[in-house]
Amino acid sequence: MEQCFTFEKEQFPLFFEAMSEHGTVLAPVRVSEQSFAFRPVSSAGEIAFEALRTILPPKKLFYPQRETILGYEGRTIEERKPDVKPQVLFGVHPCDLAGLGVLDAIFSSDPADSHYLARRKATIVVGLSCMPDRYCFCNSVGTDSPEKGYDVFLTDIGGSYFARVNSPAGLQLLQSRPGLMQPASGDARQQYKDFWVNRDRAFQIGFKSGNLPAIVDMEWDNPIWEELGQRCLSCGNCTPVCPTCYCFDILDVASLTGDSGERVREWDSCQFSGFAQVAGGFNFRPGPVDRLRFWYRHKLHGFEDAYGFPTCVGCGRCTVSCPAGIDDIVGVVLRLQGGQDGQGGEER
Amino acid sequence: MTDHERKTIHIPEVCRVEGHSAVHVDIDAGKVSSVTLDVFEGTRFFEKIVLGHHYEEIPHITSRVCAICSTGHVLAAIFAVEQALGIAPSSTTLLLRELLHLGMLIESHATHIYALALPDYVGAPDLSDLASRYPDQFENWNQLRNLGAAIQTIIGGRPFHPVNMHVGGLSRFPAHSDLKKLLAMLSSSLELAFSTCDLLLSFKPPVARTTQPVFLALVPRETEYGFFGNTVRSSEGWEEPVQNYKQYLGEHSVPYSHAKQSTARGKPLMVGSMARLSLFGHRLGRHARSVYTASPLASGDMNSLWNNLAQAIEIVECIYQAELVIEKLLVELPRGGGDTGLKRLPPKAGQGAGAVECPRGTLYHCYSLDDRGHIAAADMITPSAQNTARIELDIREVVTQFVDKEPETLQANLETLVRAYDPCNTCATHMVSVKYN
Amino acid sequence: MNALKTPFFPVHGVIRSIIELAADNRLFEIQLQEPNGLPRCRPGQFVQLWIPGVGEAPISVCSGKVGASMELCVRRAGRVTSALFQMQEGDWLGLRGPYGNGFPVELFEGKDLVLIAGGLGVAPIRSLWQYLLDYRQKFGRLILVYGMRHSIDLLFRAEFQVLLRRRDLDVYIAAEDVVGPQLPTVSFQLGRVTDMIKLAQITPGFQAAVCGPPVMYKYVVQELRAKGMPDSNIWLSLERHMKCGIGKCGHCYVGGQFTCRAGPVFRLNDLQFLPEAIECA
Amino acid sequence: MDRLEQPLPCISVHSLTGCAGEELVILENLQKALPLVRVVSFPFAQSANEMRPVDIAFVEGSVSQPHDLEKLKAIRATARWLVAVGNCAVWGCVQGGVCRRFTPEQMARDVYGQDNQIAALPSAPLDKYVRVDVKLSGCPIDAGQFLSVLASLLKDHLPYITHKPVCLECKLKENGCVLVEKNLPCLGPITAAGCGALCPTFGAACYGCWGPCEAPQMEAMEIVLKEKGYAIDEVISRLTAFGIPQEIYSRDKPLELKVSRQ
Ligand SMILES: Cc1cc2nc3c(=O)[nH]c(=O)nc-3n(C[C@H](O)[C@H](O)[C@H](O)COP(=O)(O)OP(=O)(O)OC[C@H]3O[C@@H](n4cnc5c(N)ncnc54)[C@H](O)[C@@H]3O)c2cc1C
Ligand code: SF4
Ligand code: SF4
Ligand code: SF4
Repeated sequence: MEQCFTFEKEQFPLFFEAMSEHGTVLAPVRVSEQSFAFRPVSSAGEIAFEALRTILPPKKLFYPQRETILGYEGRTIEERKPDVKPQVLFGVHPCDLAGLGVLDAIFSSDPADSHYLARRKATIVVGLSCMPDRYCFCNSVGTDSPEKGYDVFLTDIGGSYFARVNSPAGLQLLQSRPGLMQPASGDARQQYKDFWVNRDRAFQIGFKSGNLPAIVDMEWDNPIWEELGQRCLSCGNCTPVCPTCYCFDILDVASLTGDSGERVREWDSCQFSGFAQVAGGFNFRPGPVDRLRFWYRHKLHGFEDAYGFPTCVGCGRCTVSCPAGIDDIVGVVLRLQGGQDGQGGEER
Repeated sequence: MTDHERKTIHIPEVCRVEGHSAVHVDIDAGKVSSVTLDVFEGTRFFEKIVLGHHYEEIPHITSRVCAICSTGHVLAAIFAVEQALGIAPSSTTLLLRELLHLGMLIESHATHIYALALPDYVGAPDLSDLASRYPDQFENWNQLRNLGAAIQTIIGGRPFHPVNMHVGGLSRFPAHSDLKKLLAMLSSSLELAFSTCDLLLSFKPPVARTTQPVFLALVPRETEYGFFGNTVRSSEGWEEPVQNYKQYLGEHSVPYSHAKQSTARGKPLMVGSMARLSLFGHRLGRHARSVYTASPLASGDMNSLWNNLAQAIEIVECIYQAELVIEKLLVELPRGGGDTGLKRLPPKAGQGAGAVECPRGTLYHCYSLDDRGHIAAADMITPSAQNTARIELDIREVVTQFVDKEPETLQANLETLVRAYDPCNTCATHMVSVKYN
Repeated sequence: MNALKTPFFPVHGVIRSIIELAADNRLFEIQLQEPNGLPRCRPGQFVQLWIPGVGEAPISVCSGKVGASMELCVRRAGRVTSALFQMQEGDWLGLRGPYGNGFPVELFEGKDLVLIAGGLGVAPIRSLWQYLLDYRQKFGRLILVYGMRHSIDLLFRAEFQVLLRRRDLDVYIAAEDVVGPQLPTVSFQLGRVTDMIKLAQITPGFQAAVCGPPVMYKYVVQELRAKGMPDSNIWLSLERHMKCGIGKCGHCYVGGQFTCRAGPVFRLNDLQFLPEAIECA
Repeated sequence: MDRLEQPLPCISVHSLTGCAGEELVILENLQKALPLVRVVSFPFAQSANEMRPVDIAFVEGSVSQPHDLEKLKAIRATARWLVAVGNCAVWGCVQGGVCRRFTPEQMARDVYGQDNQIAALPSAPLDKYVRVDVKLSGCPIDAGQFLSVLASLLKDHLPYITHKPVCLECKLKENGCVLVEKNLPCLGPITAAGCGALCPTFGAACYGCWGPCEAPQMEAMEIVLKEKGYAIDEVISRLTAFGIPQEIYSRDKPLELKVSRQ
């Protein structure tokens, strides 16, 4: 059963100390006027608490953008084990926790991805509450409350943080600084509940997701795909930023002498025209319309076999990072569902 | 050899220079009857290429004139456009441009001295030969060139064709940590620069021209030695603002070459390291000055083969200046560097000329902008084009003097002579002027 | 080694023999260095073949039995396959697998079967017929249809000469264009795979196993349906771009499924629920 | 193979019309390759050059004059692998871009005068005239990519060169998008990656120096830039500056008409 505590915001540096003692702390920092990224930080002051969404989701910490899997020299093949060190991932919002849940399912299914799992295991995840902006819609896809995937989840209840602790490691983290934690009082519990009720009311856009998979299939030939596809740049910005996209390429990097080398895996995107092309030049998704529709279906309808869940967690990253403005998931869903354009939401 | 014998010296392709050129000398009865330096690099018509483009695109496009001095082209273009728009860059921007430019000079000079010219002096036909027989020199080259490349990469984004230089300023400031890395590299390279000078001083030029050329160079903006300026000075005593370049620089096409030939007030001229040193050597910083004053250059021996020595002295000076610039930047720049918040400037019709001292000499860019900020006319004059007439004259003087030498030796000497100018034929052909009307 | 071993770790294979089957098509016999390296390989499965320094390519297992060695029939298509064509007997390479579901041979037991191969699609189909013939008595009537554009592209010529003589197997070989340097020793019929299906005595109770170029499926399915065959009896082996073979890299994703895991062999009536799977579904 | 007779594979490096950038990159990285190859021709770097059969010929620059063409044909005839290096050789670069707007004769007349003797061809990439085995774009090429192409070809393998867009590298580096955040005219979506998304990393717009990516969506790029407020002639001039061929983007309204002459 979860345990609940509170600690004053003023005490945060102490909490930070506890995290650093465990390992490298990774937290959102500001990287440009509008953007944030998870980076190693050495003091609480560097953390951008206001960050809603980082450019890349936390998946990069477990499933790096580029990673060497194997090395070979002559006939000897050797696995390049990931350099796994204890770390604390701080500031993960509910949508990203859900996103990690999706990747956990994929990478732990047989045959499991040992590198991903090793990094995941060595990481303490500290979640953090947030207030939705005009691109957030996690409540529409049911990922708005933190359910699992964290060790500690902090909710901002004004002057203090309400900490839900979900694992022995999390508990140890909190207890490593004596006097930091108080058991959550009745007031604090009330404040906690108020926060989440208010947060629920704060969503500016959204849709009802019940019939979504069926609608997406029903609307396979909807003219909207053609309309959006016309504008699609096939730049692939939508996939690396998505917490649940995991496609990759594997390539050989040979040394100059040719007798040794490495096998490297790198993030790939289904939006590139070569992605599905097979020998003989046949391409199953030749145009941007095909690829965009494929992506939408995967996000909103999801897997049919192994996992059976849709893969959009409502973080809004694709919407904000699409240069052409066509990854407006909420707007598209509303149109597919037959509602008005932008109903309940804001025009972008 | 009888007096009535006709001879020709033909070098179909001068190697170890950038681009393609050929030399042809006719000797008639012991007298040189004609000399042609044929730059047969393909023409690219840059002043046409830039036409119609927005001024923001110009530095990136003109960078492609030449890889080795791309930074020079980028800066000359930026200076010209900024003048047309009537804006002045901030002092921080100027310092960063200067640093980038110094990086280019170090890289270009080092590559020319070691990889292109040195084989002449030591008789190494190819690079692997040089690398195996002169590993120390090869390593010097690597280090100096890496230094120049590192400066350009940290400030400009890559070793050449910089991406961080724009009209109005930079898009990203370097971080202190990176600048400090450069400082460390600079201070460990000074010795190498000195030893490069010593190396070149140890070679005796096999031939010499007989007349002093007209030297032309920009008057450095500051009181020190430098490579940016708005007026040009001639060894004949006159000074002119760069804006008036049409009046003092004459240009004409020759039928046998893709490069035009220039004259300064009607005379063949020489630009580049030697010109700069002969005009402004007294302004050098203490390190370079000590080498310079002890060199044959200071005592008036202006054999063009000493141009390589002049380049080596400039490397010393560039290292010294780069250190000074970085010290200033460490005070002016935010610790972490980062985005500069550069904004696009409102367009304005106008005309502007800009010039910088490139490794090979003064480079001029001149643009007219229409009221939407698009290029309506362009003109560029490169140092290599300015030098061609003087190279031909040098060849004539050398052949006349040494006409009795073995033809093979003479031919080799001529190649060395042409190479000493470090001609950049890609530049020479890519920049030729259009008429304004 | 240990539980943390990455699934991308290959086993060693050594090329034991190379046979030229047709221009740009070769049969490689590969000796597996680790006897347990590729456990229990079924007809229709594939392996990821790795050439160090070049990369991997999915290749169907082409022999009915996989013990200490297996056969792969490869067409030179690009980087990896060209590099393979430069290799010689005794060279080593890497293999991962076997991957995919393969053909449902248990389900086929006791049934009449038609195997339909187009072009290089004959590679996985061969593993199936070799298996079926090994256990001939378990299956009903067997029809083998194999089509290609030019008769000189015929693969496994020698094997077909033997197959054509068998009484317990009907073989139809079609080429759209029967010319070549020498007249083929295998009897060809002029036409396409679909024409052969028309000719063959296929009844609605047959099970069909099909593999060929992407464009072929539509016409073959039409023909089989015309014979009254229900979609549940039609099994198609699909080709998709694949990088990992283990349901992770996403390249082979079709509809909501990974071809490399749910396939490459799909039952036609399942494909109908997968958008983009094949044109006719 | 006569590998035994030739202890080291032979390579050559040639340039046609270009900025010599690739030669410079190759020169600066040659040391790493020297133990493995013999450089039989590299006029930029050495004086002893032979025109003889080679295993690999690297050619930079575009074909811009008859002389270039002769040389290219001679190189092709003697090279087992011909590698086009750099945007000029692969796409035609800026001098290719301008040939959409003016003929060489027009340009020669304007630049060198009426009675010039310039024999210019419209600048074109190598594969317009000869078979090219490997195309390695870049302006300049990336040294790492050059070495890996060399490594592959020395083993007689084709190298793995992808043409995914710059945006991928940009996102993998986790840059803030300058097109989205600053409305800069970034061409990353239609430009081939390889540079490591250099310009956006420096907070600037990609101007397309690597040439087009696989299946570049030119029309969509045009729509997006127009919506960001860029005038159509600036959009066209940006899209066509670094050698995007007509087949890929056929907006060829002559820019000259739009320029107000002074
Ligand atoms: C399940 C399956 C079984 C196959 N069985 C055989 C077989 O038995 N024999 C045979 O010769 N070929 C087979 N193929 C096709 C073979 O995988 C491709 O020809 C091969 O991957 C091409 O690789 P390459 O490096 O030589 O070509 P590349 O240089 O990579 O590219 C050539 C073309 O192949 C496409 N391609 C690249 N990688 C793949 C890939 N992983 N899968 C599919 N297409 C790709 C490219 O998009 C390009 O159009 C099979 C493919 C699949 C999916
Ligand atoms: S599809 Fe878009 S909104 Fe949904 S999880 Fe992915 S990036 Fe976020
Ligand atoms: S900055 Fe440019 S390259 Fe980077 S993601 Fe945005 S559009 Fe693409
Ligand atoms: S971002 Fe674009 S313009 Fe900049 S270096 Fe890369 S390809 Fe060239």
